[in-house]
Amino acid sequence: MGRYVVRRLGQLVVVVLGATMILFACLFVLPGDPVGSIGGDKARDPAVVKELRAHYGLDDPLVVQYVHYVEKLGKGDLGEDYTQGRSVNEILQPKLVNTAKLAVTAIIFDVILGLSVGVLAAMRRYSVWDVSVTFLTTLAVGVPSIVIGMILQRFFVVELGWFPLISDGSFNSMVLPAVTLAIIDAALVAQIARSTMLEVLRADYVKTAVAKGLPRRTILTRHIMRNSVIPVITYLGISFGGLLGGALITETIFNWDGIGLALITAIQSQNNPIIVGVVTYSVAVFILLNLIVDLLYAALDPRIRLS
Amino acid sequence: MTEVVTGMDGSGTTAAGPAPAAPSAAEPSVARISNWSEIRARFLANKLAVFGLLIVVILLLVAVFAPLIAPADPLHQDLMNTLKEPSSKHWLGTDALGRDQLSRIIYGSRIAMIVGLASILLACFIGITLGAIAGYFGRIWDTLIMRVADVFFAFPLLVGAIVIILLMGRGVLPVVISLGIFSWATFARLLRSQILSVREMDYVHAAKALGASRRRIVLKHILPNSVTSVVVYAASSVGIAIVAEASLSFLGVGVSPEVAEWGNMIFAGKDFMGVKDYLWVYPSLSIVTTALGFVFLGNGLRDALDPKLR
Amino acid sequence: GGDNKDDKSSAGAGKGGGTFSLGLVEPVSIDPVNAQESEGILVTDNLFTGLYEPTADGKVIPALATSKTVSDDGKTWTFKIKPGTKFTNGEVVNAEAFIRGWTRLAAKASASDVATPNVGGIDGFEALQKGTGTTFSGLSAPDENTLQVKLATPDFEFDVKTTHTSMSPVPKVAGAGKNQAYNDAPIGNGPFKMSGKWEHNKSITLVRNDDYGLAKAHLDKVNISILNSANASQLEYQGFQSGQFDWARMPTAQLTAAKAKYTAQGEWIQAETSGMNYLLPITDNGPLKTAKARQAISYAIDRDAIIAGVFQGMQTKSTTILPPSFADVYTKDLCVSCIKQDKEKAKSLAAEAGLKPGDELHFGFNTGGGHEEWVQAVAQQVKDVLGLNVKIDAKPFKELLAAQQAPGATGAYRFAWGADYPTPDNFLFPLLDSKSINPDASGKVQGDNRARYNSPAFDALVEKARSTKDTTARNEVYKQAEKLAMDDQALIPLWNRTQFRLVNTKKFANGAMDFHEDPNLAQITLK
Amino acid sequence: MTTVETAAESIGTTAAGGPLLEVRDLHVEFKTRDGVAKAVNGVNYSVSAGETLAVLGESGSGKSVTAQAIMGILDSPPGRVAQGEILFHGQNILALPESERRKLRGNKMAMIFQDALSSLNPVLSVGFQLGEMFRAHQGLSKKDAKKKAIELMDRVRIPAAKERVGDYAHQFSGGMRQRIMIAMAIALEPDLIIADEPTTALDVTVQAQVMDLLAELQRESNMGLILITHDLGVVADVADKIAVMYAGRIVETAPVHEIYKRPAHPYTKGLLRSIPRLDQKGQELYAIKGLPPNLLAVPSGCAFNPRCEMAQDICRTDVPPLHTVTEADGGELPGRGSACHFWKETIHG
Amino acid sequence: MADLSKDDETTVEAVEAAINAPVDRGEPILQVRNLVKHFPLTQGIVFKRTVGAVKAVDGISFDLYQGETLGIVGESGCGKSTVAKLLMSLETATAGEVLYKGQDITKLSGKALKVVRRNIQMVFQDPYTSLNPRMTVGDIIGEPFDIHPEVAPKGTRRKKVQDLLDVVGLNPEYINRYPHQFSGGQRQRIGIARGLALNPEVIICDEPVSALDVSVQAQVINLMENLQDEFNLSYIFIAHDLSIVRHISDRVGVMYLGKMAEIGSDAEIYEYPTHPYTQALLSAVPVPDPEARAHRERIILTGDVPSPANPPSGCRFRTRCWKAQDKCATDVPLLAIPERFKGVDSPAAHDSACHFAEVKDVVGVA
Ligand SMILES: Nc1ncnc2c1ncn2[C@@H]1O[C@H](COP(=O)(O)OP(=O)(O)OP(=O)(O)O)[C@@H](O)[C@H]1O
Ligand SMILES: Nc1ncnc2c1ncn2[C@@H]1O[C@H](COP(=O)(O)OP(=O)(O)OP(=O)(O)O)[C@@H](O)[C@H]1O
Ligand SMILES: [Mg+2]
Ligand SMILES: [Mg+2]
Repeated sequence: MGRYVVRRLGQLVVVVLGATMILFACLFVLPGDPVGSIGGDKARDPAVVKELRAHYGLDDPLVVQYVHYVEKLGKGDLGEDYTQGRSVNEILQPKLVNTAKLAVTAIIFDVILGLSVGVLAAMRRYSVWDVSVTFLTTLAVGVPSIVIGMILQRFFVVELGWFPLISDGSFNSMVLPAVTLAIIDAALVAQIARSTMLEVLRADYVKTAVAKGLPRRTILTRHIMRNSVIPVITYLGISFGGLLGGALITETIFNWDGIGLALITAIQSQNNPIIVGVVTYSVAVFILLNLIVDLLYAALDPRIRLS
Repeated sequence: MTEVVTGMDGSGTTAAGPAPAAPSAAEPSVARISNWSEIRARFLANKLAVFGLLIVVILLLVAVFAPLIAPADPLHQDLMNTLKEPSSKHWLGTDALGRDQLSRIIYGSRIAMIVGLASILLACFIGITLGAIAGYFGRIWDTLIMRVADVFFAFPLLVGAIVIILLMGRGVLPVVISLGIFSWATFARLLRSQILSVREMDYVHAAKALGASRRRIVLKHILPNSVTSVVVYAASSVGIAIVAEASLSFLGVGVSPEVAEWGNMIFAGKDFMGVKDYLWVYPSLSIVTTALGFVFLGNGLRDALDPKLR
Repeated sequence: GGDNKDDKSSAGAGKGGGTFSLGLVEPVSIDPVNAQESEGILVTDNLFTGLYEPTADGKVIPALATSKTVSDDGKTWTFKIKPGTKFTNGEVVNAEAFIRGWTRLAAKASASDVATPNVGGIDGFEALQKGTGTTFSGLSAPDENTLQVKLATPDFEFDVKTTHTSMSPVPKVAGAGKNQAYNDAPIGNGPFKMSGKWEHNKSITLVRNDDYGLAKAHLDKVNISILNSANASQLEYQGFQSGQFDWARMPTAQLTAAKAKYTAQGEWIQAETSGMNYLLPITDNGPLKTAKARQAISYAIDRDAIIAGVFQGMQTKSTTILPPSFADVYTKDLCVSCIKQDKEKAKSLAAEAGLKPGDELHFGFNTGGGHEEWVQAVAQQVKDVLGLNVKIDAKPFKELLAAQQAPGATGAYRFAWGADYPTPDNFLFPLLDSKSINPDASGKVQGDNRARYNSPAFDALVEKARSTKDTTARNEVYKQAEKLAMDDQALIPLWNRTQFRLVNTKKFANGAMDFHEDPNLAQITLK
Repeated sequence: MTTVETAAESIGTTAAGGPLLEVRDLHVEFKTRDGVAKAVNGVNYSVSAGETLAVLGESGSGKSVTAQAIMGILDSPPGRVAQGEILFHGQNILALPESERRKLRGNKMAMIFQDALSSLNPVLSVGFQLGEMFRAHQGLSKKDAKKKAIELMDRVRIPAAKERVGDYAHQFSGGMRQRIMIAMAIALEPDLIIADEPTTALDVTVQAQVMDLLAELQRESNMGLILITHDLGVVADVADKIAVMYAGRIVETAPVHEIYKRPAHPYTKGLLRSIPRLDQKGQELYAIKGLPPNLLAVPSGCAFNPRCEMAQDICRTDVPPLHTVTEADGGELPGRGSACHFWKETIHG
Repeated sequence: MADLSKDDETTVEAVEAAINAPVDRGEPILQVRNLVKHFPLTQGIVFKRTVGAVKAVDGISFDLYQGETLGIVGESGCGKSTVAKLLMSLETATAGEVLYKGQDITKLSGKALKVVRRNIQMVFQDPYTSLNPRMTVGDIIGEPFDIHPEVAPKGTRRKKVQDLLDVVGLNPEYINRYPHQFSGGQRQRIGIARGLALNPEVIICDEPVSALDVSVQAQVINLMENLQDEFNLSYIFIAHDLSIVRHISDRVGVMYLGKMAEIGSDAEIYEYPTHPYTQALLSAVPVPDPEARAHRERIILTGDVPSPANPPSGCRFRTRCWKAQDKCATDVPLLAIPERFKGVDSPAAHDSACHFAEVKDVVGVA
């Protein structure tokens, strides 16, 4: 298994390189001069501009820039940002932690909400409950999270005053953004949980468990849930990319100081090192997360051997 | 959606279903059961599917005949009549420039349909082609394509889309292309895992044993039996694409703001939340309805396309 | 800023104490060396006090300066500084502290964006900028509290420039311009001081400076939450509604409702500030090359309808280049084409200018600023009246800027300009003087005159104004210059910059907007 | 465990002497999209302690559904028992509340399924699944349950049981898995075991091992065994009596020796004739013409009539009851019955 | 894949000529020589490493004569299907030859292989997975003609398909139905019709009736026998049901773990089995006769079939064999007439891969 992990990490390198390469190619053919964004909006002395370009290596050919980037990346250095001249790592790491907090809370919501709703729907198949779950989950996927977030904010912050508007890092201030972020995935988790549950419910081993005279609860928790949760975990692993996309919007709405917000700001100010940094981080996290999912998967399902 | 997941981990269930009860072979049916009529019959028997189809057809008609249906020019500004609540004159009210909301929603269906369908078609095209190559040829192709898919998969959709749009400029085409380019990976993975299981089916061996060409095997035997889950996923993705497009508008990189488009309308209307809610509620409802329609349609199609399901 | 003349009265006007909360977009810098936009200035103005200060209505009043003299050639300025005031770390604020601050501002290593306009005219600036010198030869301190400034070119308004926050004195610990520790937690001499350091993208906290050398502030504490620009006004407004902020902007869409709701409580603040909204025509190229074409566009716009329909009457039409807050020079209705939409006149002017229906007109604006609506309205009117094919081009701000600067740009752009200090020069020179075009080798405009307006007559008038010592006479010349540019329709004025704020009057008194549209924190008192 | 003696516990102590299990006129229906499928249409059979009843019949004839109805593990919905009684130790268990029936399952009656791999939970160790029986029904601790599981695995001859108790189903061979299923069934020494095609998925040599083991265990503890299969060879090897099903009905019952010699129903007869024999190399095989019936549209009258060579008009109209079969001289043949209008012609012809 | 250079063209013609030559009844039409198939056991996702091999087929030789049926029996996983796939060139052989009328088809590819495939067809075990669920019966049976258009001109195809349906006893009007609308037995007939379409000489049947009910199984077996007579077909009939194999086969080969244990005529194998594995297998077959159960001697093997990835040394059966001795662990027994029966004119004198071969009647007839 150790080898497996090592190989997966090797894969990580490949994918991170691929992703950053694509991004590099895109960013640097973008119109506009990134140096224009260094500092403020004011015009500046050509000499200064020239120096800045040299400092950031912007006059090198794209390939050279990329190679430099990779070299630094190897040392865990993501470079310096354009607007404040600070280390990208230093800027992004606290944001990454913030986003991670949000994402983890969202995923917990996903699992609790999605799983319980999905399981209940499957258990009461064809009931009003089941049909409305199907309907509502489809609905949740169809409503843009902007709208969901703003409604939540308006209602719970402004009208009811239950939650603070501005995050102070407390759990309370995390509830709304996390819910907004979670809603779509929770709906999808519910759908997945429902259909795998239906499949598992029909499985022969469930019949066996019933024939053994086990109590309903035992059958549900031991034999059904454990087998149903595997696809849900897989889904959560792969949905991370979407989660980050969602974070762009959620963090904007709720002013959550995470990498999503950093990305939006960076995109608007052409702060390329930050953009590349965010993507690098998120791709790496995505792959690490999926590695964890795989390990979890193997832990939950003994049929899967990691070799 | 479930198919996606089971497909992802390669444990997709495609094995032929249980043996159906013996068919009534007693009376030889002379009626020519054509492919399509049968699919149609199965489809029409499914209420939800028909409901979905109805929504989609209505939307398509609305999109095509927008100029005939819309009560007003969606771009016509009437600065003397801005922000009017819904009334008999303007069923869904007017926006900040006095434009008729209903007409904008009607015209907005055009963009929604174009973006939703075209971007998913693009994603399907890339995804199916690459997924088929990876699944059928395997080996280095598989490794290569799947790693590339990983890259795109790990790349957050919106981020990728934003970069492409910055690159190409705003407009419908860039939106379509960027959504297409950053969502093919799922299709490819899905199809690949399906193909991996279909590839080992005996009927594929049988075709090989007859000396069928690879082309024939892929096109006649493997693809038709592995695309259904792709179809379902594609259908549910249409809604996702429309929502994503709306999000792009929110982030200020969608289509040009004067264009009658639902995301733009929500974006413009969101500031009026609590004051003029009709401005964002109706376009949001339009998106939801469309997404629902496509999901129902997709699920219905899957059931109808599968001759085994009865 | 503080006001040393009202020392006693303001100290007794309200109760001290209280925490004032507000939301703000992340500033570029809170160190005066690079503070530039209203967010940064809000912080630095409260952390530092310089020689002079602007008032909300565009006047210049002394702060630490007790007197000023200028030589007749307009090249030597002498300022007397109030003795005995201190930085919050105990260092004395004297002439040296100013020289230190200005030298730091001009130094190459600081790479300040605001050096050239403010200290660029002082002798020795070049050497500092190039990095060849380390001292500012034009600055000297004949005694502890006297600052003497030698300028390379005459400038009778140099005192006005000292109102800019970047012209603040700094203590020795400030060190070089790039000094992360100081940049994030500047030590100053203002009515407030930092509590902790700048939590980027999160918060800045200010507490009262009890050792302030001028009239002390009343508030105990100011909590500044940093908001993201894309959603800031929405958040500020919601924060105000839910009682979490005491000061807020609001989305344009909510203005009418907010006004109705908050006027009664006296929480509504509305003011025309020293800023203007224009359409920026590219005058050296493309369809708007001629004055007639630009006038045609101006005539085609129905400003009244847009203000009534889109802004719900919350803006005021503008008919000048200079803002009404510059009362001494303001001449209403200077822009004839702005007064009323005139379709016929627009058409005939367009015909004379060779603008034909179907011609393409590029119209750029930046996203994220809430301009979508009126931009569409303007575009539609131009389209309707002149039949032009108006191409709306929405871009993020940086890209829009790049597009305006790009060689070969054509058409019109959304444009707004706010004064850094209260003088006509601050509009006329950067926006319209040909020296402010400053193209680089490729033709990319590097100055702020992105309209590329180039009129020797105008340039001469600006030159003349600058070398006129008498204020009234000078203002007359500026008026002439403005009229000239207006007749050329070098810019197309749209509406004045009217700003709206909400302030919590249940808890606080004396809240108002200052020259930079920020809350006047030093004057706010607890109720 | 509890002080109150429940109905389920009282079962098994009463009514000794009579048959262990008696199924009376059982009807089971499934609601499907195309209508109601009558999977079981009035099945009657009984098993006594120590006896092996083989239920024969082709695919879809309702063998498994009957068994599931007895166990109370029908898929419901869509399935339901529409009519009939199932007497276990003389008590109609269909009338018992679900909680009582649960206590019977695994404890007094157990079931072995065809496909052991899919019948074992893939993510739980086999030892755990075996031990679960003791934990649920006898309240044993985890540790004791594991001990019991090892004993059981030893009993069904799984080598190195101690080491393998923590292994998962996929780590065992097909024969071992089926033996684990058997172990699970005999764990609590039930009175009745229902084995639903326990060896169909196995190879002949392994099948022989497993069947031998099952028969031996049954003998040891004098259990009643219902063996569901369509392999006439297996039946001949182990059964005491036979019930043949066709389209949801019992068409023939007989002691095992009788049926091979003198089938009393044309279907049974056809079936026997169509089996190729290892020890003979005949000419063309006999084949029953036609196809098995569609349960959604069972032919009227005798369900077998469209395929029957002897069919007459009455067969197309009247459903034949299960006649008691007699010798040519009229002497009753014990345990024999045939649901054919022309059983006499069949048995004697 | 095949690069059809000029050399290949000539090969194609040579092959075509060779396979068009008629073969007399009783002459070998298919000769299998030392056929080996090892499936590599790999590890890794990106960089695959081979860590071993599943020795699915490990050196098998036999002949199939024109017009006969060769049965192959053996337990699950012993390599029967792999042999079938090798004969069809659906898998590439690791080693060995499959000579069809003298042409080694394991070396052929592209057009030449296509020509051969017209003459060797296959019927699969599972009637549910061997028919494409999305094609109509007409399309399925007609597909061979699409692939080999030279066999049937366009206009005649529909007719041909209907004829084929008739031949296998299905109503020709079913042509537009889908596989799922048929029962298992009917589906198997469709599979047979597809196999017959190209008028092949050899049909390889991989457990064609295992998935069918007894009552339907007989129908299909009868059909196959009739077709054999009618079209002069040669069958390789793979099954694990020894009774069926006996019924249909002229000769029978018994496989164990990738090797042929014993091969001979049906009488030789069933009545005079000399390999212990054959004996155990035969004795384990349940006989549908309760009378027999009392006096039948059954050999119950202990243990399970070893993994083909790691087969026992020497004789592969020795781990379960009651006769096993030291020699069995070291020497691989060859498939030949055992020493002690050499030259003896007895049915026992047939090929058997056992060091200690002896006759044992387990069926109880002879
Ligand atoms: N869950 C179900 N839903 C609908 N129909 C069912 C269900 N379970 C069984 N049936 C139907 O009931 C009939 C009898 O099925 P059953 O499983 O008892 O057959 P069987 O005799 O056991 O056949 P086999 O030998 O194939 O196991 C079949 O036609 C089947 O289609
Ligand atoms: N593609 C493959 N890759 C790896 N191993 C394989 C492959 N195909 C077959 N095998 C292995 O080869 C061995 C022989 O398989 P084969 O399918 O030929 O057996 P069989 O005799 O047909 O069994 P059955 O009676 O179950 O059909 C088995 O152990 C199997 O696991
Ligand atoms: Mg069954
Ligand atoms: Mg096989």
